[in-house]
This record gives sequence, structure tokens and C-alpha cells, in this order.
Amino acid sequence: MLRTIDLGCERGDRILFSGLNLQLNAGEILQIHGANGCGKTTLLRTLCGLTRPATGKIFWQDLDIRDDESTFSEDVIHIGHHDGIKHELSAAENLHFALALSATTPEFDVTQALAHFGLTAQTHLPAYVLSAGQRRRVALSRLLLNNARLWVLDEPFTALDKDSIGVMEDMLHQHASKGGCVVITSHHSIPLAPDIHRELQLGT
Amino acid sequence: MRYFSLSKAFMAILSRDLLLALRRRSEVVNPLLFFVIVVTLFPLAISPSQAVLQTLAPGIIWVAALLSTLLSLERMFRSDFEDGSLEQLLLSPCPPTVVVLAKVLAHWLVSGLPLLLIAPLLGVFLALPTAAIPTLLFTLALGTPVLSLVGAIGVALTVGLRRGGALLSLLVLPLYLPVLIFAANAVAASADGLAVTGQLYFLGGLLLLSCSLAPLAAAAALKISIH
Amino acid sequence: MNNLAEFFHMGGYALYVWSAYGLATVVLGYNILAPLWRLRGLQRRLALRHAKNNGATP
Amino acid sequence: MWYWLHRFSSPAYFYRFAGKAIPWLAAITGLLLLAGLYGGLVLAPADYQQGDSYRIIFIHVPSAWMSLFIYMVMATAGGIGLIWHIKLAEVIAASSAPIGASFTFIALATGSLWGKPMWGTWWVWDARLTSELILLFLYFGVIALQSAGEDKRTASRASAILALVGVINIPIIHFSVEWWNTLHQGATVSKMDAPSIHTSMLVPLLIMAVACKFYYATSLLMRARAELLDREHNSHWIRDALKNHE
Repeated sequence: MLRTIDLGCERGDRILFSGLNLQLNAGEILQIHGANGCGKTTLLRTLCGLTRPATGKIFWQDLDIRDDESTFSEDVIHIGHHDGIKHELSAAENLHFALALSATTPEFDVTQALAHFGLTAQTHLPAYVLSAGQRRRVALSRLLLNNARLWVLDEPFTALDKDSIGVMEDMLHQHASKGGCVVITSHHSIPLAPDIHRELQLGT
Repeated sequence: MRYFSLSKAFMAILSRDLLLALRRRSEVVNPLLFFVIVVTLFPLAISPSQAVLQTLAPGIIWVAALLSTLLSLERMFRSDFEDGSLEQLLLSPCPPTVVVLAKVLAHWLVSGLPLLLIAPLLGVFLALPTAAIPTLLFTLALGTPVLSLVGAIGVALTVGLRRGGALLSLLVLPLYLPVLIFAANAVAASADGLAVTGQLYFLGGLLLLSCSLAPLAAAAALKISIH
Repeated sequence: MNNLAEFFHMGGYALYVWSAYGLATVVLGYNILAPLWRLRGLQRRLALRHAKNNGATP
Repeated sequence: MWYWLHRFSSPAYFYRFAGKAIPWLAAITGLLLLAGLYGGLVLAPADYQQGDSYRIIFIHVPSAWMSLFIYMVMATAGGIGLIWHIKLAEVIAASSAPIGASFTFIALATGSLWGKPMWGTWWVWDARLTSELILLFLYFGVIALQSAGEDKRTASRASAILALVGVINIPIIHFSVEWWNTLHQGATVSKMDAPSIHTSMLVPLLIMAVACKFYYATSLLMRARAELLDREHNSHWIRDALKNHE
């Protein structure tokens, strides 16, 4: 599904890593470890096509993501450090907007997605009223509103309380079992079956 | 079933931006107040006599329109860049040029159109002959979208920088000059009763050119800025 | 242009002609010297850093 | 041909090649400048109308030509760097901007110095001078965008886009200013054309134009070498380039 050949990234003029050859098959979850500033975020942003790699190529289903960005962008969803939530809009409005931009009609609708993360009470509150953890859960509930097979998640567990972490872990399981791929960075040790759990240590 | 409708996405972005503009009303009203205040400066600074004001009126109104558009341009991508939704927009299946077009239309509806509505009042302030008012509205209708489109390129280029404001005006004002020259002259010519079709055709040409090229440049610039 | 004095006099326009050429020389000269200084500075700094890195005597 | 272009575009090869080429280019520039100035200032006869003040044309017109020429080169190099991600093209675009701005400034200053004896004022809103002034603003925009931002690569790619947008706008701005100028002042003001171009004046003018192009090549290669060192300072080829004192 996801393959990189001799991938190298730079930030400013500092070479973060190079010659990275990844192979991620359907139903696998890749967890990336590394000290702060070793390029985890840059790697994730490169994999989802936001950042241009310094060297090497990235293939999604044997097609270079640079060649046909539109089909690749229908299949990937990226949740980074920023939640991508407009503070003046309510949780429901934010999600309706995300739904309008996604390519497919998922089985969840907005209220079910919010309910899944226990945010039913906050559905119509403006986002600036919500706590950081709640905003994070609104961002994560976008995963339910999209049939993208590749999830690229940057520290999804930050600011989440205990049961939300449980909900998130179940979602990862379900996504992997349905044949999706996940690339995730997190200092949190995720309880996953070893056959689907791949690890990558970045940095020197 | 994988089906992505461009018009649905375009309307979604447009309505979201208009909704945001309504919720942050001050960001919409301030450029308009700035437009009125700048125009009222000139009679105080130069002279209240009608003869003097009349010759300067077209230029004053158009320069004020230019500066107030510049003031409101920053809002187009800045907040989206800071809270990460710009990345979501560029990562979505919606092509970036369509995203830029939706953003520019939203910006024009919120900042360009109100300029059109207030301009007659300011024309009266500056003793502009009533014969010139229709031309003033026509040139604003053709010109302000060009200001938003070309401005979008400048904003997309500077959105990644911390203090993009001053740099934005340096990048964008030279590109605004053709619009300023032809629009201000058209209004002045119609005040003297001359024909203005030539200038209006040129403004129309500029509008078509920027409609087709500006989104491409702005989309490429956005991809580089969020790099 | 038979003799030198007349040459510099430039038919009374000496001020304008020579300040024009003087200014051009200054600006063009700067465009040659500035990169030269920058290049020397960079070369010296990088040579030092490379020498420090692998311990070789510069 | 592709092999040569590919080899030439590798920074290490360019750095060494430029190092060898600069002395020769500088020598040719010097010779041409001397020949042009001698031809223009000494040999060419005085103008019956403007006397000797017209001799400023030998620096004003070539630098005006160069200001446009360099903007085109900068935009093309920027475009190549943007589309094919060739580092060297970005370096050439980044190094050309200050030189272009310098030539535009020279054209403006010498234009106003030439205008003073003719019109009695230092600045006249003449169509060509105004277009040159706007071109200077476009250059400042490109240079300012290049030095903004932390990452040099992103900054030079952004300024490449601005240069391309500028190239499309230059003819439009020039036409608008021409139209605006003829509208307000009519043709009474004598245009900034050189007086009747006599061969004894034309030859030095062309020599100066060629001299300015060689000067541009020299300064560009020098700036490009410094820029390359700055951008590639942690890559390996720098070490052996420095070791044998290129």
C-alpha cells in the first residue's frame, strides 16, 4: 500500500534523515519513535504530501503521490499538531465543513461521530469554549467522517483523557482490521497485536 | 461510492468563510471605516473648495479603495494558516485553485462589495459630479475583484512569514497600478462627460486575466508557504 | 576633444555627466566587491569549521 | 546536450567552473567598458542641441536595457528552479535580483541627471522613467521576499513565483504608464530618446550594452558562488573545493 524509496528530508539546511525505505501493507500500523526534533513531524507531513521531500519518492498503491495528487488526497487524512478547527464555529459546523470536503459518504454522520467521542453535549458550542482535549476529540472525530484508507496522525493522544484514549485505540484497531493503514507518532505505548504493529526508530 | 463534487466543496468553503466573517464582524467593518476616514482626510488636508476636490475625487476614492483592500487582504489566509485548517483545505481532494477562488470570492463579497455600496456617499463628500457616479460604481465593480485576486497571490506568498503585512503591500501595490491608472482616469473622464468605454474594456480585460492566472499563482504559492 | 581640461569640462555639463558616471561606477563596483568579501568570509569560516571537524591542520 | 546540462547544473561543477571563468569575464568586461567609454565620451561628437550632456546616454540606455533583461533572466531561472527543482537555477535567480535592482537604480539616477539640464527639474513623470521606477519596486519586492522567512529554499521558491507574476505584469504596467503619460502631457515633452543616432554614437552605445552583459555575467557568477557556499555549507563537495583553494 505505502512504499517509500530512499526518502530524505531537510529542515532549513539541516538534513534530518535520508535513504529511508518504508513498506507498509494493508491493515498495518506504523508507529514512529524518535527524540524531539529528529524529523518525525516532517516525515509525516512528507508522507501525506504537504512537504516536498529533499530526495526519494513516495508510492501509494504503486503510484507516485506527486503524479496524481487528487486520487491520493482522497485516500489520506492528516491530523497534525494543529487541530484545524475554526474557533468561531461550533463543533458540528466544523465537522459539516470537513464532511463537505471529503470524497466519500461514510457510514457515520456528524452527530454519531461526535457521540462516538462523547461530545454530544458540546455539539453546538463554539469551539473556543471547548477545552484543548475536547477540541482534539472534535478533530479526531473527523476520522469517522472519511473513508480515507491512510491515516497520518501526529501525536493523536496528546491532551486526551483516559477513556478518549481507549476510544482512539479501538478506532485504530477497527481501521486496521478493515484493511486501512495508519502512520502514527506517539510517546504513548499503544497495545496492538504484534503482527500488525510496526515500529520505526528515527534519528541517530 | 467515491464521488467528490467540486461545486459542493466550493460552496462549503464560500459559506464557511462568509459565516466566519459574520461572526468576526469587526474584521469586516474596520476596512470600510478606514476607507471612509481616509477619504475624509483629503478635504481637510487640501481644501474644501469644490473645484479643487472635484478634480481629485476619482483619484482619492480609488487610492482609498486600494489601501482598504490591502488592509483586509491579510485575513484571507492568515487565520486558516494559524489554526491548521489551511493544511486541511490543501490536503482535501478539492484542487487548490478552486480553494483560492472560493476564498477570493468570499473576500470580495465581504470587502469589495461594501466599497461599492459606500462609494457614492464618498463621491458626494468629494463633490464628484453625479454624472460620474455610475462610472465610479462600474470601475469599482470591475476593479475590486482584480484587487482581491492579485492580492490573493501576495497573501499566499507571505502567509508563512510572521510579519507579512508591510511586505504584502510592497509586493502587491506595484501590481495594482494598471487598475488604479485606468479606473481613476475613467471616473475623471466621465466627470468631464467624455466616453470611458476604452478604459472599462481594459479593466474588463484585466479582470479576465487575473481571474484565469491569479488562482494558479496563489495555489502554487500556498503550497510553498505551508511547505 | 583635443585637450584634457576641455574633456573634463564636458561643455559645461561636467557636474551632470561625471556624477552620472561616478554613481554608476560606485554601484557597479559595489556589486563586484560585496560578493567578493562575502565569498572570502564564507570560505574562511567554512575552512575553519571543516578543519575543526576532522582535526586536520588547516 | 542533456548530459552537459546535467553536469553543468551540479553545484560542485558550477562552483569550480565559475571560479575559473570569472577572471576572464572580468577582463573582457574591463576592455569593453574602456572601449565603449572612450568611443562615447571622447570620439563621439557633441550634440548640436544638448551639447555634451547627452553623453550620459552611454550609461543610461544600456542600464535601462539591462534592468529589463535581468528581470527576464531572473524570472526564467526562477521558473526553471520552481518546475524542475534545480538548486542552481534558484541560486542564479536569487543572485540576479540585486544586480538587476542596481542597474534599474543606475538607469533612474542617470535618467534624472540627464533630465536636469534638459528640463530644469530632477524628476519628470516621463513614461520611461516612471516604468523604470515601478520596475525598481518590483525588484525590491522580489529581493524583500527572498530575504524574508527562515528557510532559504522556500523563500527563493516564493520569490520565483513573484518574479513570474511580475514578468506578466511588466508589459501591462508599461502600456498603462505609456497610455497615462500620453493622456496627461501629450507629446510636447521631448521623449527620452537619444538625439539623431549617428553611427559614431551608436557604436559606443552597443559596445557599452555588450560590456554591461559581460559585467552582469561576472557579478552573477561571483554572487552565485557565494550563495552556493552559503546554501550548501554542510554538503561534502565543499570540503574538497576549499581544500585545493578554488
